Amino acid sequence: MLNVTLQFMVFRVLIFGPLARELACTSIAVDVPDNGSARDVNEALAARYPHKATFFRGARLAVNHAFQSAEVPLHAGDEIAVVELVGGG
Amino acid sequence: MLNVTLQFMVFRVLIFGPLARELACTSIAVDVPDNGSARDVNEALAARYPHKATFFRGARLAVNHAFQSAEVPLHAGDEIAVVELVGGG
Amino acid sequence: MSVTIRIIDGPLGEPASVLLPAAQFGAAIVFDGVVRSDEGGRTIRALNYEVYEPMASNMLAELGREMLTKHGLVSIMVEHSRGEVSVGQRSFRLTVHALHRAESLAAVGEFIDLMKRDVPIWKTALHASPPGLA
Amino acid sequence: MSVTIRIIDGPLGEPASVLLPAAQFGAAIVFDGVVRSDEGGRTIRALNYEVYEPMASNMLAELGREMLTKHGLVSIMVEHSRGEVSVGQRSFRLTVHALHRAESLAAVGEFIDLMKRDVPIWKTALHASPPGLA
Repeated sequence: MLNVTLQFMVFRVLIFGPLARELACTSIAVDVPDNGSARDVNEALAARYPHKATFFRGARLAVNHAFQSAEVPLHAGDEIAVVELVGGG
Repeated sequence: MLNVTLQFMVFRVLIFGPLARELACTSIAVDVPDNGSARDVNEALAARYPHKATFFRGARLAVNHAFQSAEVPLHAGDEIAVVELVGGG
Repeated sequence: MSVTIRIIDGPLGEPASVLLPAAQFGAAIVFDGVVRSDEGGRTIRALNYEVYEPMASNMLAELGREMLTKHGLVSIMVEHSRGEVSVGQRSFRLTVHALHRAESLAAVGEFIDLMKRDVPIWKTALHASPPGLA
Repeated sequence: MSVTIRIIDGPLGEPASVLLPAAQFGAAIVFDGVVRSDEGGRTIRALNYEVYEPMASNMLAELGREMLTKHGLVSIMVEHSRGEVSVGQRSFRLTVHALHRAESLAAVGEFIDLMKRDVPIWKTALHASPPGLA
């Protein structure tokens, strides 16, 4: 008998502005494999909203208040936000 | 016996700024033939100051407070100024 | 050389005089962004600004430092509203001091372009009448 | 749409609030030119501005109208000093209101370039010590 334990981290990804209004929420819960990266968050968001998959795959993520590359490894407790459709001023 | 009467207009050409300081005056008297044009003023100034002939031949002149082409005919009483080396702000 | 960032609840007030040592700069620009009554073709009464902090302030400061270095500025101050700002009121102000005008103008244009691209601030139009009734 | 030209004896004061109908503009720029202590490599105490009137005002107004039309501005105001302006004081102010920032910034840069090329205003450096003793 084979015992496989898959470990996941759960993140509540913050969303703002037009995106938050469109989805009628301000954060999206996603599961990411242990040792997952920012790219896994993009993929999880795309899977969660298939009609916006292209948008979420290309969406810029901030991790702990800074833009990060898709490869950056995530850790439990990281604050993740989708930073798209901005327009201050 | 041939009687030739040459008619001249006399203008006091206003100068300002670095040019006025260099020449230590604020206007230059020049003679221009009757029916003369702005170009004749440039030539007269060049003749008057041979060491600055190139400058005066190319200098922009204002006639009655507006830039004019070199061909514009002059009339007695016109106010003429050299508008070069400006630099407001 | 200084970078100042201020996030302000509601509309900005009048520009304050900035006290700087005399003769350090030859050009001072104050750029104000004002809420217009037309946004996306509809008449609005206000904009609501969402500001994701502290990332927004961090990035504004980073952009400010970048402009300071790149354009050799003397100082740069950024003020941005958070929350509701009515039509005709000011929501954004950029104050730049520089030795010469060229770099001050370049810095203002470039800063705003980068801000609108990268800084986590979102605006929502607030309409006079509920959507659907307009 | 308005063009205002003011020639002021001595340094300019603080920018005055410009009262315009609300919601007509999205961008307001106030550009101030300030006398710097170094002019042509020497330390100065002031600049003296010679203004050839009424040509200078006429041309500033003409340039203002040209910018207004070309960039679709809402208003443009030009203030320029005549006579002596000390280091650290303001000698020139351009206030532009426009619908969007791009045209306001373009108008400021272009106006100043054209002014420095064409408008009959000359400046003379006043040195702290007489020339030859510095």
